[in-house]
Amino acid sequence: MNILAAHKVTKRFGGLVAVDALDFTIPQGSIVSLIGPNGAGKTTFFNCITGFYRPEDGSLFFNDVSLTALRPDQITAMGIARTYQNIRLFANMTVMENVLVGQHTRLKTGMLGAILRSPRARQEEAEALEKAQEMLRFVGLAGRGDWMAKNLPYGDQRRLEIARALASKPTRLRDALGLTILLIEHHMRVVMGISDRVTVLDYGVQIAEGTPAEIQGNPRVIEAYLGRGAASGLGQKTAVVAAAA
Amino acid sequence: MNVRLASREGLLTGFINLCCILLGLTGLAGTMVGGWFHLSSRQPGAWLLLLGIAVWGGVRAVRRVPDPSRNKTLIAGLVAGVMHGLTLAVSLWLISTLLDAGAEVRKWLVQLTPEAIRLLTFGLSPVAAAALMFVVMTTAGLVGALWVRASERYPWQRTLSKGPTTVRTRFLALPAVQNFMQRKHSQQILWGGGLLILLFFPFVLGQYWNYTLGTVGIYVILGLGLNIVVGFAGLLDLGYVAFFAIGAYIVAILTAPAPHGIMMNFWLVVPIGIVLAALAGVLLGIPVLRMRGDYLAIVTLGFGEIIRILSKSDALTDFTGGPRGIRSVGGPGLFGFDVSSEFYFMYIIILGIVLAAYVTLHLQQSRVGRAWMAMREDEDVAQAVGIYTLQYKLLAFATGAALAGFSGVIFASRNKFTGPEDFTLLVSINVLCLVIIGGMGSIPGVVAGALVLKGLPEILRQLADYRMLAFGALLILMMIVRPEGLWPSTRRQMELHERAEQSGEPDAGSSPETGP
Amino acid sequence: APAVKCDDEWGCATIQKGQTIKIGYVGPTTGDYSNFGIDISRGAELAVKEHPSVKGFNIEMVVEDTQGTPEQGAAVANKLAADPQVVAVDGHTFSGSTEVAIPIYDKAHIVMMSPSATNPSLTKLGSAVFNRVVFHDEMQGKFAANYIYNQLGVRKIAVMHDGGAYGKGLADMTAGFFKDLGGTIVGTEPITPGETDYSAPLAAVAATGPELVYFGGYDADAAVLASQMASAGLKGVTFFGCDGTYGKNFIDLAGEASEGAFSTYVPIPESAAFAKFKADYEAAYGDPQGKLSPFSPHGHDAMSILIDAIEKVATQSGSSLIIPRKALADAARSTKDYQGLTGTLTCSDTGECAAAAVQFMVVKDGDWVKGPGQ
Amino acid sequence: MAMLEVENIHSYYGNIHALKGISLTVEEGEIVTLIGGNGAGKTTTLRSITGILKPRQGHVRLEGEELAPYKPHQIVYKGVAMVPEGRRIFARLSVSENLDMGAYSRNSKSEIKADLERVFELFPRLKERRNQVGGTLSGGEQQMLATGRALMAHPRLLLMDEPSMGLAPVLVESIFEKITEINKEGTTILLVEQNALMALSIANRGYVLQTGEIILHDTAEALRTNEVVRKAYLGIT
Amino acid sequence: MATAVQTRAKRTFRIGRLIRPAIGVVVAVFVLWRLYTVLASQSFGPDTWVRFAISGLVLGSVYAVIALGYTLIYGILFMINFAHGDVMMLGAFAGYFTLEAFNGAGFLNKNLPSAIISVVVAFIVGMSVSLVISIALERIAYRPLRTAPRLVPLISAIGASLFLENVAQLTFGVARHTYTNPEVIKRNIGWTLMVGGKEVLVAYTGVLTFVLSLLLMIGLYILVQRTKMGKAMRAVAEDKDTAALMGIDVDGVIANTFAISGALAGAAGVMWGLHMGVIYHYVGFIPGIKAFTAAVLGGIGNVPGAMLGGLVLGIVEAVAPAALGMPFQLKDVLAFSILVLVLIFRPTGILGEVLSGKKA
Ligand SMILES: Nc1ncnc2c1ncn2[C@@H]1O[C@H](COP(=O)(O)OP(=O)(O)OP(=O)(O)O)[C@@H](O)[C@H]1O
Ligand SMILES: Nc1ncnc2c1ncn2[C@@H]1O[C@H](COP(=O)(O)OP(=O)(O)OP(=O)(O)O)[C@@H](O)[C@H]1O
Ligand SMILES: [Mg+2]
Ligand SMILES: [Mg+2]
Repeated sequence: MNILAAHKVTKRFGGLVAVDALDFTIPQGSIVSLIGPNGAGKTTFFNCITGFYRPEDGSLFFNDVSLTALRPDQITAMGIARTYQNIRLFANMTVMENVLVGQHTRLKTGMLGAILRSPRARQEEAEALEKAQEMLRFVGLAGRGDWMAKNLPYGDQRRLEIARALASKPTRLRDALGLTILLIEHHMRVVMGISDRVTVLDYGVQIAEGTPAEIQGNPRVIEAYLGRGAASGLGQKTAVVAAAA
Repeated sequence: MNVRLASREGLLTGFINLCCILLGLTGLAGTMVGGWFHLSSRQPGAWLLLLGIAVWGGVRAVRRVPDPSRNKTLIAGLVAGVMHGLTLAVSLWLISTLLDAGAEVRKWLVQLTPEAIRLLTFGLSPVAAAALMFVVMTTAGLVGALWVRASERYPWQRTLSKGPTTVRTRFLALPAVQNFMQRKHSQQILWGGGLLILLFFPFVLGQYWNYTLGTVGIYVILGLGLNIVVGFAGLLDLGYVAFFAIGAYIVAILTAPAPHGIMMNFWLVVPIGIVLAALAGVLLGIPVLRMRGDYLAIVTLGFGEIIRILSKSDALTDFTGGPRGIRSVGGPGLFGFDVSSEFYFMYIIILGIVLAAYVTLHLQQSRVGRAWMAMREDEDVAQAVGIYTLQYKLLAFATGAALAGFSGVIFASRNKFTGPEDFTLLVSINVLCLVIIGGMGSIPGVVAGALVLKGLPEILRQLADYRMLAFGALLILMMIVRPEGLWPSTRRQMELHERAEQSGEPDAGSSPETGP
Repeated sequence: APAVKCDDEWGCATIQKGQTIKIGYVGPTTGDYSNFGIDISRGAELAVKEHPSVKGFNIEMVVEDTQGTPEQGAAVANKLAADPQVVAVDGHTFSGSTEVAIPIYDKAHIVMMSPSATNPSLTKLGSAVFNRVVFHDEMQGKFAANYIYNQLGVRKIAVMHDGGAYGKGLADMTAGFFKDLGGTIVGTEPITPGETDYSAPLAAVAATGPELVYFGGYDADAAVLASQMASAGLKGVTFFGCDGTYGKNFIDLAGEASEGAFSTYVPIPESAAFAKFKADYEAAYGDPQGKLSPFSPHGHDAMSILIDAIEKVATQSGSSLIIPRKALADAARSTKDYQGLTGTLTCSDTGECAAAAVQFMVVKDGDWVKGPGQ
Repeated sequence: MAMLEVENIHSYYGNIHALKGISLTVEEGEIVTLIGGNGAGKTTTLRSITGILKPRQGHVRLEGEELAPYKPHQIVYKGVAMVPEGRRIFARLSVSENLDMGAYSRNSKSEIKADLERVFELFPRLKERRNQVGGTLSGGEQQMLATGRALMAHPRLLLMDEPSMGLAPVLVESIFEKITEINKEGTTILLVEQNALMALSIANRGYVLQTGEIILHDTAEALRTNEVVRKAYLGIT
Repeated sequence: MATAVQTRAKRTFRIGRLIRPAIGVVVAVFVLWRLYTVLASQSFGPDTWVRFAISGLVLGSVYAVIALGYTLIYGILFMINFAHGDVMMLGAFAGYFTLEAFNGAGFLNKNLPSAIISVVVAFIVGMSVSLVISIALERIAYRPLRTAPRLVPLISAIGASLFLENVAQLTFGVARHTYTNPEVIKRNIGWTLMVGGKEVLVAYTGVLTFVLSLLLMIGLYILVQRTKMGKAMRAVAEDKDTAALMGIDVDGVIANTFAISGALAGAAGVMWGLHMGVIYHYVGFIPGIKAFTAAVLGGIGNVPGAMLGGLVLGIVEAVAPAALGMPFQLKDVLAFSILVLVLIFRPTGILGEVLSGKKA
């Protein structure tokens, strides 16, 4: 069963067709990578999924629910979280607060509960804190909870972003193996190492699709994207992760 | 090079001095100093000010010299003094010649009264007076230069100019305070003690202080409300006064004998005022909260003005009393007693503050507060983590408006009057200022800010006509010295201090005062 | 000090030796309306200079700024009420600020004499302490309507006002009386005070074809209106102001355009005292009297009446001065045939002390002269 | 005289002591690389050289001249340019305006034009998108723009903070080739890279940073074979 | 669960979609109805409408020039320079003193060239004084706050505004001052139009104001879009650190921006004095706020936008009350309502702001 299905999604900028009638699916529980040369339309497609762009054409379904008319926050509420290519943290909030905000859709305390600090609100808060701690441990930021996010070095900011994205999941981390991930990365060792399937885009069109091994050997992909010395892992910090329940 | 810099300093301070004369600050200094020391003449005070600025010019000039030898120091001081003296002497000569020629200088520059001029010229002829001024000011510049040299031997000067610490950190660093904070029930004791003091407060204050502090208290509630909107949610609202006005007009219309004669009970009106103000917040919010940043600022400013103009307009005169406002606004009663004096109002206000602080504090440290903060930091991403920003903005707006409505109700009822003049743009600006002066996002900061903002002008009353001038200057100064506010939230303080130092202040870095 | 005997119903103020008798002056000395506040305070200050002490005790004028707002009016009133040395207040200057202050002074038993709060209803609040030396708007409106209708023979007027309590109140009343007389109000156009371009509202007024434009408000706005009338299509239409627009300032600001403009004026009889006042004023402050506002003589008279009343009731007891408060209020209110700068003043039992005569002035050759037919 | 000489600098962010006495030299015509893990202080070192962050202690000298008294923009006029971390392109300016800004410190129109041609030759994509607004470029395109912009200053010393970040593998290869090319044409380069292996393959020498200190310094060749480095930074076991 | 989310989402989405058209329809109906009643009643002849329009255009052009300065500073520091109107006021005073001096020396009305020279010098002096004050303001009150959160300089600007107003009050007095124009451009002379059989005056000062403001706008546009200086300004606006890395003297650029905006304010001040005739210490406050409104209306940070916003605002203030049959007292209510309406339908102003959001 596919958790995400895109059908003929098209997004244009003026004369430029950034995503061109793209068909794309992500099976439940899998890790799918989206790669392609710079400017191929990966981020644009991603923005269409998360509601930042409205595609001109085509349809997007998440668990068979159409996403096309929803706001980004509603899409998140359905269980899609993301990170950004240019890191976007809440710079003036602490590391811990960033992760707590990540849990926003999962928590329920409203105005009244917050003001009165009802027992339920208090318990929820305690659980949220605990979960946040766990997330931070997971990405290796334990003990940094009270740092300002903007003071982290670049690499750690990336980790925090991932922790924030993971936090929106209702389950605890150890149950999170069922996570479905859409990854955009230029770091081939990562991509090839963890992906179940890889899709290659070029000029907004899919040029290849398959298992990592198939992709690595595909001459079109080597030509357009990987280059000759492809095998060597290339250090990149530009993960874009979609985690879905 | 040095000469150029020094003469620039001289000119600059000379110009400042000239401005003081034109502003009549010399006269003011004369009166004040004369008052303190029971002098009959205003001359000493006036000259003290002039000399002080001239000396400062000398000091500044020397500070510009990289590594001052004695000669360099003297030259810098002399140059600054000469330029300073020239500036003043020429102006003085010009003014007194014009006066002698019968020109009506005062038609344009009102502070140049014959008396004020006499303070400077001692009644001498223009040339003689100018010469005297020149000599004295040059000497003062030199004195300034020498003073720098002399004081360099003493390190105390440097400790004085150490970086800013806040009242809060200083207070918290006191050993006694540290000790206390480590005790078990320190929080509860603190709260209890504070409350107890607040309860006895109105007894010891007289009518005037009950009234004045009551006003401060009303501004505290206003500030707490705006703090949610601006400090937490990051929505710049320059028309906050509108909700204050709505609260005030509601209590006035519903309790006053005229124009409608409804005369409802005060206690019934309080919730009505709060709810209607909140409702107004939502109604205004729905169309405008989609706008970002400063668009919101100007739109809200407009809204505030609209409410004020409408309330005094001919169109609504029958409803709001027009420019004359509404009088005999009802006050609270309790079991048949009238409790509407300043004294009882103080209790209502204290209660209001405690409630408002409680609400804000709890909101701040909750899911709601975090959502606000996230929205303030980056609206797109906030939306992407699942925050429905419009809803949260409305929530902030409505909460803020409710608090403003509440203080409006108290305000009008306590004054027994309300009218459009009470709801000018200045009120919105004042409340914003107090939130930021206190330290944005900080609850005790609001209290500190309100005390300063409403208290300062009262204190400055002895400066008479100069009080708003001084107030303006103090606002700037306060922001420069303490941009994080008087009592900042821990977060703010962190943010700011890092930023200031991180920027490395290229400016200061290159000047010899703060070399590496 | 020996126990002081005081049998006044409201108690007494006791001024110890070395202390001063404080009289408040309350008005806007900063902010938009500071010209009024400052000007009137100067009049009051001159009165204190003329009469600096009572029975050897110096009088101190305590100037408090309200910026013209009721809120600060209340704050200041409370401040003065809390000071036991304050026995009287020359003020407040604006009706709104006065309105909130009256109950406070009533409670504190401090007698008031306002130089310029003209809202008619102020004396109808039943206050025992409030009095004023300025005639109120109702009287003015009635006289003005009458003059316009009967003397100038005008039948169609347009009414403008600045939307303030004073300006609007006055304009409304004048319009009412004018209608009662049988005239027509062809248009009403309130404006926003403090601006310097009224060409659009004037054009709207011009379209209604009035013979005369009546304006309720202050001189600064009036001058702008008067000078922009001609180019807005109101050439040859008379501008008729009120006591708020009278003064040299109006002529200075409007220049040639002021020619033929009317205003109301409480005639200050040319007297030796007034001549001296004018000279003193100019010497002390540089401006000619009447430049900033027409009310400085009122400030002076209010202060003088208060000082006189204190003089009447104060008694010396040992080294201190006793001022019985109720007696003082009564003394102020029973002022009779007082020779002030603004005329011969007699207080009614509600506290209206103004000399009732009103005169209409017109600008001729750059100066105010008495209007025709008076 | 060394092109760049950094002597025992200490830099702070507020109270955080980020650099604890870094010293390094870059000789004219060299490529020198800084490697190290997250938060080691690589970026901070570059910021301290350009004057964006003033070290509290120590010296930075360019051809023997102390840089402390100069403001960042004055240092640019001395021939130092930087490709900043995270690209920092001007999002509202068009691609060609961004490149113009890179040449802000220069006057000769013809030389600027020549350099522009060269940048367009290096990154044909930029030429295609000349009039597109910087903020709407894709991540990789932005990185190209940031590099191109620094080249427009025609610097003598070029500081590069992770220039390969976000580039597709094909382009990464070519960008390292291009760095060597630029260096051959006479530009001295100080290179910070996560991708340490690549960096070491084109560099003359390298410094290894850890928590604000230099723990190793050697020729690139030697570092590539160094056990510690291989384990910690090259991901080779 | 998913469908529940979806339906809820859909519903709010629909309602959100409905708000704007609903507001649009209500406003349109109201406006048309009022317009119809006013026009049907024929209370105003064509000459009156022309008068309104002229008045609005002139007022609007002054707003526009002030708004240009606002937009510049906002564009680069994202700061509302509350004191900008007061800078204009001081420029107006400087021009006033210059003209008084010429008048006192008997030079003002000697002949036509003398009049022209006087006015030109008044502009130069007014602009220079405002320029210097604006730079000083930046140096003293804003530069130390460069790294502080955005609202801090706003408060400092409010302080500066109070300070400057009170400086003016204390040195020049509380009384108002009337500009002495040269005879040839007295405020009530100009061309006469015949509209509907009635004379309508187009004052020379009004024409001067309008033309000058257009010229200033065009000059500024060229400066910002075409010159190296302009590009540097835009770069600094985006990212100060990176701009410095390009060799741009950030402080210098900001000081220049303040200088330009100050000079514009000075020009506006002198224009104000010459056309409106009266100045005093608060004369800048309201126009300052209106100009900021105008800048937002046109699209903040956008030079032609500021001009357009100013003109629209001026015309709305002068025409709308009459057109809708309301008293002029409510002109500000209408002005701000227009602002809200425009922003509801075009959230970044009429011409749109030049600032665009970060990319996701
Ligand atoms: N708002 C826009 N206006 C015009 N062109 C745009 C816009 N957004 C993206 N583009 C163009 O669309 C193309 C696709 O961009 P996208 O960001 O999706 O690329 P990408 O695959 O993520 O590349 P990279 O790996 O470099 O991040 C790019 O050429 C980009 O310049
Ligand atoms: N703006 C800042 N405020 C406070 N601390 C900071 C700031 N920027 C960096 N730091 C701290 O300085 C140290 C060095 O950071 P730096 O960015 O130089 O690391 P880096 O070696 O470039 O790491 P990365 O490879 O992740 O980019 C880190 O501990 C980091 O937390
Ligand atoms: Mg991308
Ligand atoms: Mg780094």
